[in-house]
Amino acid sequence: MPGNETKPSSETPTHIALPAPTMWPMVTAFGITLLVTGLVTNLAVSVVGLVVALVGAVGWWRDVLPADRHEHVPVVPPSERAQPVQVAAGRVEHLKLGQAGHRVRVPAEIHPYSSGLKAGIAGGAVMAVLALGYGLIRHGSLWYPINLLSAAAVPTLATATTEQLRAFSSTGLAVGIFAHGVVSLLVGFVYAVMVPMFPRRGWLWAGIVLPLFWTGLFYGTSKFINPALAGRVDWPWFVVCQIAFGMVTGYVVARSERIETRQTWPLAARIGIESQEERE
Amino acid sequence: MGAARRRKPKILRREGIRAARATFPLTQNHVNPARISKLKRLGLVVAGGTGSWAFGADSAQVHSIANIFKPLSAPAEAVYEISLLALLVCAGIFLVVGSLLAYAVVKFRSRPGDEGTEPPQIYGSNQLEMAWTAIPILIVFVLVLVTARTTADVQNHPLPEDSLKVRVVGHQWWWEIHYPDHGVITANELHIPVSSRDQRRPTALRLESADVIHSFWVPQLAGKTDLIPNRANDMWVEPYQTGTFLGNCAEYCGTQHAKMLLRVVVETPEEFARWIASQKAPVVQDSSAQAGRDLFFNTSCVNCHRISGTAAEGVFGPDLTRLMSRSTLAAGAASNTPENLRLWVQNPHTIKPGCLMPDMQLNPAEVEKIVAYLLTLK
Amino acid sequence: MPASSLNPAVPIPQAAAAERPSIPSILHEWVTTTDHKRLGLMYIMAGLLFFVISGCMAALIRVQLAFPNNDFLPPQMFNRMFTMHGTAMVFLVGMPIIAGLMNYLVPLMIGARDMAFPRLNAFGFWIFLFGGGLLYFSYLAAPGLSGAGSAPDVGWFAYSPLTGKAFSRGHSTDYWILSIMISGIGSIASAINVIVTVITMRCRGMTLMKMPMFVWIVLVVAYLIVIVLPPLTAAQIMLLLDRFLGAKFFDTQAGGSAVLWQHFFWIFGHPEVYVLILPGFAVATEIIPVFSRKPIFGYAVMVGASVMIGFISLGVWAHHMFTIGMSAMSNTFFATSTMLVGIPTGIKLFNWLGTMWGGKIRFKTPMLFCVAFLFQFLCAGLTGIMLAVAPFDWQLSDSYFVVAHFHYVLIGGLLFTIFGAIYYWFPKATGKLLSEKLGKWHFWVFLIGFNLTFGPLHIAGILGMPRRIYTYDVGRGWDVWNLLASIGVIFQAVGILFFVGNILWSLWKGKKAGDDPWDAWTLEWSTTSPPPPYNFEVLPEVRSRRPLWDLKHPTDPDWKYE
Amino acid sequence: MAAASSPTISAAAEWKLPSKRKVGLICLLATESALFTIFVVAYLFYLGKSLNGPYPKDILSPPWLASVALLSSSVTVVLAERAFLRGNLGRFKLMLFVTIALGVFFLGATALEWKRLITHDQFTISSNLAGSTYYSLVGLHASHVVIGLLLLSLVWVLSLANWVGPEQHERVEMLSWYWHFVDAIWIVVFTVVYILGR
Repeated sequence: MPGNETKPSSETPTHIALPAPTMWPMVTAFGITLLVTGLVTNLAVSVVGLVVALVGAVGWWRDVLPADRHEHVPVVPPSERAQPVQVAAGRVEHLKLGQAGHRVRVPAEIHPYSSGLKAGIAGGAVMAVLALGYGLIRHGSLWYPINLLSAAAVPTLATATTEQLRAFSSTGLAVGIFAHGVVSLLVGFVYAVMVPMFPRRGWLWAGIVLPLFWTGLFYGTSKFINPALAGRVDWPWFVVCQIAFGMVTGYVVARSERIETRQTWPLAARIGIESQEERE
Repeated sequence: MGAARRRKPKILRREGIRAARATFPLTQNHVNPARISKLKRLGLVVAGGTGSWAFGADSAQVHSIANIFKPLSAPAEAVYEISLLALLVCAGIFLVVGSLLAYAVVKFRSRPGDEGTEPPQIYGSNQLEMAWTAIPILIVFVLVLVTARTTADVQNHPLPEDSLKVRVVGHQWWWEIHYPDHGVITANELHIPVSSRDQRRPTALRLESADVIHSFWVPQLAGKTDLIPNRANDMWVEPYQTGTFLGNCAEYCGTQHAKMLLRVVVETPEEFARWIASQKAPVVQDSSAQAGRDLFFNTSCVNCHRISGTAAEGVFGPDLTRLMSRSTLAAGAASNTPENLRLWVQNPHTIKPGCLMPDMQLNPAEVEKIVAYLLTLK
Repeated sequence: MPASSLNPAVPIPQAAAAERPSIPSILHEWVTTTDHKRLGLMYIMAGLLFFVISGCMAALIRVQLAFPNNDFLPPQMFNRMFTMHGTAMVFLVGMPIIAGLMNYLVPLMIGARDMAFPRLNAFGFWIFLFGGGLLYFSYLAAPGLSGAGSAPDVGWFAYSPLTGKAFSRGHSTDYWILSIMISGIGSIASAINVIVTVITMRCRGMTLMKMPMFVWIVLVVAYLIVIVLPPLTAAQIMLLLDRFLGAKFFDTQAGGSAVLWQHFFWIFGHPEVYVLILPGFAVATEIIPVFSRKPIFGYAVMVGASVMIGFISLGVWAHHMFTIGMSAMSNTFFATSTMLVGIPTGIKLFNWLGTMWGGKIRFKTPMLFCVAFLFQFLCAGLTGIMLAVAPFDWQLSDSYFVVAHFHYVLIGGLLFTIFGAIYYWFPKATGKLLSEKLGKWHFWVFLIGFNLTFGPLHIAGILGMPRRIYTYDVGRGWDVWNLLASIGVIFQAVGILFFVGNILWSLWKGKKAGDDPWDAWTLEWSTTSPPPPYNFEVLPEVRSRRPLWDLKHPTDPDWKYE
Repeated sequence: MAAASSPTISAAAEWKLPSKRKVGLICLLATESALFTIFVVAYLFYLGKSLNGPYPKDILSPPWLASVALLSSSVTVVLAERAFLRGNLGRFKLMLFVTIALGVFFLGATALEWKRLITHDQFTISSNLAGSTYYSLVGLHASHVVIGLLLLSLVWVLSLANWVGPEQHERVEMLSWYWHFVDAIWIVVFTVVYILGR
């Protein structure tokens, strides 16, 4: 098939070379089928199949050796060709948002994603400090809140007594840090991408509404997600921790400087070929 | 034997069995004992079988609807809890996405007058795409934590030293059941003691297979575990209610996969002890069936079946030592009545077409003799 | 080379009307053709033929299960039915229809004149067809010529040791192995062909990131086929050696492992599910933008998600094996990887929603099928998440819940989009529009039937009904759900009748389609319907993902913004 | 037509896409690798799991000579290809012949090894798991050697008849790629069967 080798020309040719029809692939396929059918019927079938497959293969080779065989198909007369594509009469509505025409990705201004990761780390740290403080004050143990968190994933902690929860557990520490870290980073990231999308009062959403929302979700499902925690949770403290997380994360995100998304610009402007003025 | 004997005899051709079963109403999870006795008075063959042991009303309960959301055993409860979580999460996502879809379909359909105009061409939004990547990751992360806990909790659960140990061997198409600590061998009906929240009596099951892969599934007691040849699997159950629990082989294992039914009889510890004792008691030779006994030992029955304390030591078919203590025949394919037994001995394929027990070509007189002998195996 | 084939420029109706060619010469042309469009159509027609056959088998299965203790089908025949139904639906219906769509559309969409290896393409089709024939031949030949057995009855997954000589005498299992193996050769040939075509034959200007989404997803599908079919072939060769030469691979008596087959099978089998559903995504990703009148939302992310699915799906296979007693660690690993697949899939779902959002959606039949696809695939995806939770799967696996789940994937996801695709591209392939009225009847009746059949089966599974049982007893709470499911089949059958009727009627009396009936944007709509053998007189050149948009809106082209 | 009115890319811009045969062959080799992977995995999985003898450690010895022959045929095929590119057809035919001869030598050595194993050691495909995995893996590789040899011989015969011209260069190159692949697989098979497997 010379399609990609020929230089495109604007002139319509009279004939176009296409691969010639051939029966040999079918014959080969039939031979192979007979060959295997012989295994379940009679070896004579296999012998016939082998012969047919070989004949087909030789025929096939003769189709492509030394060069692929082509046929030249005449091009249909212009009256039967495709109509030129018509320019659409209708109008294309424009999105108001974003100044660079209607081809936008919304929203036009965002916080950099990195700010979300930073915010997640900050929020996670503050929350961890609060939770650890709770553990120290109420249970005299730093490990207690960590173990409680890890009880979501560690069966021995899930069934442990309160005494055991106060003791140090290396699995608990590892799982706790991992779980807390992943969740904090992800939530921070979500904050960075979503805060610009909220209407006004981002701090209210980020600091109060969202933490209360997921606290509610957790309240409803804590029995299944983490029964050990559900049985021992001190809800006021819990809510305080979540709101602290939300506040800090939201603050860090909001403090970062908004950047305009590159996608609101046309390609040409993005790669610097055209200047802004040349756009409509 | 009591209950089975008391049932009114009925001619049981295949159609007969079907008709009788069809009239049996849907059993609720907790069958009202009054209703059962009413049914018994009507003389119907109860397919779900109340068991031939006259226990208290409680033990006779058949949990015939094996709803996985009504767990009655420890591992099934653990599974149930995570199932509820998964269900809640999925329902939440369903509601959110489903209503977005419904809203889009209603709100953004083209209206008269829209012809020729195109809506704003929007390529996407990195922010939205990031958000709907990150939030699912969060959800998945939570689910993974809980999955890790529950999986390890069920699979690596420490069992008390003295818990009952049972070896279950899958066969095409029946279950061989060993109680190695008691020296008891039976088939198709697993008897285990009931647990309570403060007194654990879990049963450890070791699952093996003699031929192809099967799967042990009694939904209300635990999730399924496969019985795989050349490999031993372990699972455990810890039921909190007495009664008969129904289950099936859950891995396709050949022609009669459908009739490889399993029943687990959960009894009070006393009842269970009584049952074990009765299974262990020496076999009493009932002289009344001598002719059938001779016939049994002179035909090829003994090649496949085992009767403890006799020359019959076959292992291809179910152990028949206490055949009449079981409530069903042929792995739950029919209830264990003399009529069904007769039908079975005459030609097993009328009840379970394609099963591996051959049609022995016995004449009616011989069938009578064999059945008479089998009826003595209490 | 016969002389008559030197001039195959006949498929254009007008030319055909002028000098009516004889039937043998038409036949000869189709049999010897190397044209990707004809091969694509033959693939689809063969696939639809097998679809009707194995659909009838499904109907018989549902008749048997409609009532408890039914004896409409004896157990062995039932087992053969579901084996043949499953095998045929995957290998002889799903795969060829997908291959047909890829063959027909890829060169047109990338502005090429044919596939890269046209003869190999023909070979792939024929060996698939003969392989499919061989599978059905087992019904006739296995007992007649070689003694025992008939059609395969070991399930489409063919778990060892049930497939060993000891438990599957006769040749029925050999028929399964051989026919699937050789049609697998055809699939690999056609997949390689697609990859090479996409990589090496795109028209000027069509960089990888300017390809239509369909082509991207199909590229991922082809890559998956190339990587995952060989494990099945390898396992089948081993099984064949076991059965013919007494090798011990899966002989548990000789220390062989029954689990190894499962690993090998599902290393193929699970990605195979993505091989089947991704083309559904591909079709939806073409149809939804056109009928919402907006470009696809988040093209780059869609590409990324497709590629991610292609990679992650290679690492999830053992979620079919949560019940075999793997360690808790492995179970958790495979549960995690399986849930991870849900993320790119979710992204796709949201992006389709984003495409519809703010659009002006025209509810033509193709779009209806795609909207139903979105809804049903949402259900299927969510039950998939449930099944991925390993402990939940201990209850659900091998129950009717799983049956319902994957029928929501394969019918609700794949078949609905295939119908959408047929309604969408039929005008291109034949020059005639399908009737909208009959199409809507088809859609609604089939929609009701499908959901009526497979919705209730979720509940049957939750009530403990295992798969692949030929009968069940009363009193287990399964009767009503099974009866509902069987009633649904009637609706589905009527829906299919509407579909077949629509095709025949429209071929005969359908409205003329014109080049571009849907006001669409990809290259296939710039040529005639049906396209000439060479597709394009002059090979096109593109500057954006929507070349026809650029032409239709010269003042506001895409290429300025991509 | 789409092309006619669409804004054209500057004529100077090259539109060059990879060669069809190369991409196709890479795909083919990918699929073959997947096939071999499964057989290798089966081999490793069943290492030491045979319930009865004969065991590989007692009867298998690494076929060093045959391996050297096969690997050096990779060199000769490169030499042949280079000669072909330079238009030195005589050297091309010679090197191709040497390649084929080395391949045949390898096959012969394998055949002799199998004969010894079967007749002398009673080690067959049905003896045990080791036998099943050994014969299937080595046999699969050998079948690829056979296919490679058939193709090489075809080219050789055609070149003897002077039917192979410079326009076939890419086909010859693809054949040599395939032959390299067969050799590379042998390194894996050799390691698995004769080094890890003992």
